[in-house]
Amino acid sequence: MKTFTYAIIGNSVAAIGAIEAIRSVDRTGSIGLFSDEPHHVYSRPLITHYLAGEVSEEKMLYRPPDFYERYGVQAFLGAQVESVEFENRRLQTAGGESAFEKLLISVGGRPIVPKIAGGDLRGVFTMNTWDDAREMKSYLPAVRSAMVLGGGLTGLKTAEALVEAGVRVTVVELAERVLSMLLDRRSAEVVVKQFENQGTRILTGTTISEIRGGECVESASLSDGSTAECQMVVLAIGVTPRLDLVQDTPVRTNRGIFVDRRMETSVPGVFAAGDVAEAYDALLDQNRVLPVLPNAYAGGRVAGLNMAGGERTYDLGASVNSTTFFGYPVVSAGSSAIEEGAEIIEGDDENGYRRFIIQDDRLTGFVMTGEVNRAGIVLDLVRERIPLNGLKDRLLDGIGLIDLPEEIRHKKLRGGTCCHEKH
Amino acid sequence: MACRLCEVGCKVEHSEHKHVIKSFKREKPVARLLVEESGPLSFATQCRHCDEPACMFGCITGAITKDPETGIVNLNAEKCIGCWTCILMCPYGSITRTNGARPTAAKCDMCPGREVPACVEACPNRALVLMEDEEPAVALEDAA
Amino acid sequence: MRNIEALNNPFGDAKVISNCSIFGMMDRTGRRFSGRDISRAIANMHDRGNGLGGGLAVYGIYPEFADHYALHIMFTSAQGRKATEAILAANFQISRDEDLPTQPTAEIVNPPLVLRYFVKPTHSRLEGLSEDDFVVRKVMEINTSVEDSFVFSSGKNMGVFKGVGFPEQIAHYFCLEDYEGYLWTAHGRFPTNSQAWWGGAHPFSLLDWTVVHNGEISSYGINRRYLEMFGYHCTMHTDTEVITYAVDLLMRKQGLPVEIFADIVSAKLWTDIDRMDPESRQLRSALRQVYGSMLLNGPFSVIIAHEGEMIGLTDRVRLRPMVAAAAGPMLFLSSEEAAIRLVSPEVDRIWVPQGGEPVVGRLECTSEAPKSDQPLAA
Amino acid sequence: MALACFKLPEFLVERDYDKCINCRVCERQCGWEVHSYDEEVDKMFADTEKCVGCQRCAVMCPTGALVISPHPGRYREHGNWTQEHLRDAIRQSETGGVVLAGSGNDKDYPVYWDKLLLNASQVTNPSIDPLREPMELRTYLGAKPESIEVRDGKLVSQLPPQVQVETPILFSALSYGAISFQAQEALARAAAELGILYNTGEGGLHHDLYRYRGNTIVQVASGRFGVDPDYLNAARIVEIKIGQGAKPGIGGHLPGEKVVGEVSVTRMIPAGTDAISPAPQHDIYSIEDLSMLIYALKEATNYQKPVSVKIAAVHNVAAIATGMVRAGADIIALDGFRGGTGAAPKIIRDNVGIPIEFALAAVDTRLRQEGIRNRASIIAGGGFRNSADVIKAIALGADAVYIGTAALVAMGCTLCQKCYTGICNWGITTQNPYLAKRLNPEIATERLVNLVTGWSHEIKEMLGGLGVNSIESLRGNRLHLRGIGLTHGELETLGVRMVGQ
Repeated sequence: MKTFTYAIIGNSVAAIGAIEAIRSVDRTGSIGLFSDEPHHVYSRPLITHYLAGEVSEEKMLYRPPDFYERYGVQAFLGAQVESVEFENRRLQTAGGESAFEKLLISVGGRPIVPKIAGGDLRGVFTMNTWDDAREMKSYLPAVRSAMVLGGGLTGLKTAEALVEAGVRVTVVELAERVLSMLLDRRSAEVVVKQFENQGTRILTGTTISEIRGGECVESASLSDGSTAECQMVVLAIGVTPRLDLVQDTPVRTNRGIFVDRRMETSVPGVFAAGDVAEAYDALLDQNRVLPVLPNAYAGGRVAGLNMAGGERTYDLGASVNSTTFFGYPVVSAGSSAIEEGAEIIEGDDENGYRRFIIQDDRLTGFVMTGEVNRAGIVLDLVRERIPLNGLKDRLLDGIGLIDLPEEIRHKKLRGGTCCHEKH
Repeated sequence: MACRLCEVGCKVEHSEHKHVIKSFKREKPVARLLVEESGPLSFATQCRHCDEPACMFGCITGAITKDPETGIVNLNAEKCIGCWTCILMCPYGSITRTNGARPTAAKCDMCPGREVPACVEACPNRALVLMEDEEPAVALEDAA
Repeated sequence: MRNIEALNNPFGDAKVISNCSIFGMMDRTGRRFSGRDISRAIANMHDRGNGLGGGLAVYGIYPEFADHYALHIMFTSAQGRKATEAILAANFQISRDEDLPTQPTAEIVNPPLVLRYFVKPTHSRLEGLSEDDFVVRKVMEINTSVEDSFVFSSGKNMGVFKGVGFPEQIAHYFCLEDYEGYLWTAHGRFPTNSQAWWGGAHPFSLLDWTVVHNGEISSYGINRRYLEMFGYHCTMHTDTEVITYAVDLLMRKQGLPVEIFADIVSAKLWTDIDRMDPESRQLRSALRQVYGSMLLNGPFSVIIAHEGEMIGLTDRVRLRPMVAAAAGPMLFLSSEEAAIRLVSPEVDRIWVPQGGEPVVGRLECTSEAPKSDQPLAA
Repeated sequence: MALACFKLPEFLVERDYDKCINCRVCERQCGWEVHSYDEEVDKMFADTEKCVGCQRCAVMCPTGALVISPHPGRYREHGNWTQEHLRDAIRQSETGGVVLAGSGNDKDYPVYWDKLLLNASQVTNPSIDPLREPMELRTYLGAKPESIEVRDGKLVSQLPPQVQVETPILFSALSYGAISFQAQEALARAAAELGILYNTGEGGLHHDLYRYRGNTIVQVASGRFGVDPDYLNAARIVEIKIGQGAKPGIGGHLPGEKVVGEVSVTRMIPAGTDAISPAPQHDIYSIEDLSMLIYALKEATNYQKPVSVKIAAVHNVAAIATGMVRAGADIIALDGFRGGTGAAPKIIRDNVGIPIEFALAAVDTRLRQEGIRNRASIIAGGGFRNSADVIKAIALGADAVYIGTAALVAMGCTLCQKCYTGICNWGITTQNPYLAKRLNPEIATERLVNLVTGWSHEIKEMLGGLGVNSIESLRGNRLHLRGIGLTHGELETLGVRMVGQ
């Protein structure tokens, strides 16, 4: 039986962050990587771009084909871990048993599939894996119009991909606006406008009540009683952490696997990162599940460094999102949706819409659309909790390093490390 | 001193023609560094080639990598799909977008093949200095 | 010689350039010897001169008149002699006057009349001057204001013999084999711009100080302007004249010892001074600061002599030759080693002095004898 | 543009639009706002009338698209009324004021340096190769005694204070206020690196420059700006400024707009007030007053520092100089009529004073005639353009020279002569922080060091050719000079012979 110094379950961005971190300090310790998916590590956010035909097979890869070899990783792809014995430091796959000294769980989340009549018809998809996208892509020739359930990021990016693939799309969102976790009402309208420009309908405050068809999807009925013809329904109402492996084990869970600031679970030597983890959000000062890619990498990296004997804490937390819809940039960060007792600064001009949320003279969140250059400087104000002082008036014009207080500016101009992990 | 010749140098270096007049007149290239000005204060900012590059952490495609040998943070424009997460992640505001049909992120690449980056060479006041090792790869002074 | 400038510098050059052979020999016990050897030695360096000037200085030749100034004066006309003798009579007690003995020599043509006068200043005429300064003044007066007369030797118990010709011819002409002295210097000249005249030959002298010199001082202009500030009139336009006045100002008037003199005219390099101990550094720095204008810059080697002392010195970077040798009590200084070997095949020591390092020979009876040996032992 | 203006533009700005890439560097670099960008037509334009011909834009233009040349438009040619006379008269009839000018006298007076030729060794003595042989330029400034006493090989005499410089080239007075802090810092740093001295001018000494005290000459001028005991004692040499070659008999006036922030602190006067230097020092109305000030300064510095007295070269300079030496000056600084200035009435600049060549020769000769040349060093200033000028001055009798304009040129100055406006596109004669920071002291220091090092190398080469290996053997050694194209009177005053003699 092989014993790995480091075992990693899940072939995700968090896993790569951990591997690259481990190898930056430990060149010899053995690493075993177990993934139920058969693919070389790929970029999950690219699956919609793949669907749209924008990204080729080889460009799906998140790291080069020789990555595992170069990083000394023994990768077990398509090998689902069936169980883990946390006390004995063992894990079982169909192929056998392996032992480990340190373990990282980064299995991500799985789509929430609502119970809808007709949900088992051909043409009903979820959008979470490369295989999902492949299946969808091969089904496209039969599709003229599609209905996407869920106006979140996955739903909208899928809708965009389908539009670009030539499909007529209707998006159905139960909430009163799309991207309600990320955007306020007005910025959501900006996004909706982008879709409407493409002839895409976005219906809010409603949901799919029934999917109809013989073998395949032929139409869908909405809760408002209307029915529309479609050949495809995509269910994208969210993901939930994959907790199967830790169910009924000493590993503490809440909504996700609960980790401390070192990304370590309640079981010493066992770490978790990525969409499966419930990690610390410095901005809210509490743990939460926050499925965004930069945080997954950073969390994996902190976990990896700590697995390799380092002492790092994870302080990133805050929600960050940047994307485009039909080429139109939309970024948001921090508590953009939380508006209680906050001061709001808004602007809307030819450069786009922007909204800044200020509490106690500190920026707690913002949304920018259109012109997003140098948004990172603004995000840093949020993350570093820099007092705004006179800076408020400059926010709408676009903040430069030159606008920052002298001390911070000097530190930035001379400094060289931008990661917010504490050393 | 806010002449912005560093930007001119950078644009030319990262243009197709690499000829100052032709590049400007034909291409409208984008500079990978930016001179910030406020009254008499001015300086150039560009990628610090961070030890722990947030842009790379955030890059959804794997287009941004850090060369373990040189420490240079590279951006593979071929892989970039233009999601601008790196722009949101960079606390220095040092990543920009190219013009053209398929805009991609663009950043300082330390001018591969050159002994001294074009911006440093173009600076008439030695406000831009190439520095090695522990220090940030390109350090900037308020004198810029 | 009222027209001394014109005589010595007929074309009005900024300065008179000449290069030469020099030789000096001294018996440090004070034993006197004839001029035969130095005549042979300087003749051995015949080709370093061009026959336009030669001369010798000898010390200890007039013991019977040791307390008299021995004036060697050349005349080219009877009127000149008359005028000069009137000045002498008015200012000096003349104990003896006579023609310098000469013997006809084929190569010596058109010689002036040369006489010697053994004199003492008339005290009532001194007007507060020392006897030395009085003699200097009168010599200058004759040399610059009287027609056809030139005083070319004015020290006590010594004499300068010089003229137009090669030095060995001059020695023969003045019968120097018949004289005996304890210190001899000789000079063969190669002027580039001088019409030959007898007064222009070396040694150059003032009182009992004589200078024979080989080289060209590129600092001449400032050396001269500096000396002029102290009342010297440089009528001859020669480096030798400047060196002689430098000797007079620094050693005779300001009483600086020869080593200090050497450190002024052949100053140490700053790079060397900077490495010295603080006391030496302070001294050398002060010398250069105060006497920078007296630095003799350019190639030279020189033999300076006065009563009881012979000093050989080269420029600071030794661009002109000088060889020194010791053989028993004898000290030799020469432009070329061969000349020394000719008269003293066996030597105890022979060496090339460092640039700017003086070689000093002193009579052993003087109180400073141990110091004088220092450079020799070096 | 005011139509009532009768002036023709002085310079022509020509832009090659095929080369112009609208990068706007010229616009940003011109403090005179000559260039502007028009978004509507996407084109750069130039307002020729504002151009002073400093060439900053032309040298900064990355495509070489700009040519700045004298404007070809001329008033009708007139042998007596030159373009300049016309222009000045027109300007004055508009303003009723005094025409000001910066930099030195730019009139076509004879430059005697160009009429003096140096010697070189041939045959009778060897020239010296400074690359192989020692070659000494070290110079000591200060009064020297006539003789010294040595006992038992030890120095007995105590010398007056001597200040060592490694090459006889010093930076002349350029005051903080007239020039930017960056410029003065560069001068100080370069002086330190070169082992020479810079001169604070009369604007006081900024506290950050006290660290260069070993290389500082401080000035005490009629305005007494920034003078206190700390200031005096922060220097190697204290210089009393009586006059300045560019404007003999005229005081100074730094407008209140330039007396800002640190300038006011350093000058010890309220910010925003005009800094007026009266024409005379009001405690010096004659030579005995000068003596009292000299000894007051010596007392204040415990006789540790030579006191220099700087005067403009004027007609009876020789007699004045002997008086100054006898009044106790350790150094005589002579400033010829071609010396630079930040601001002077043009009529004074161009018509008052005499060439440094004659002043220097006359003073050196006179001090020697009086037998007191040892008692003071002579520093000559006013229009030194290259190392040949310097070495000729040394041969005429200077111990060292002051260079001002040459130092400014090293830092970037192109002699546009607009120093008095406070706008300097090269960051030198300005207090505008936006302009001043164009002068990177590090670069300026290097350039100054290069210039003086280059000149020093050349001086060594020329000394070697003369057959001397130490500068003091040339100092006052006029035999190494010959005059060409000079009258007998000029030759006599200069104390040099004619070529061929």
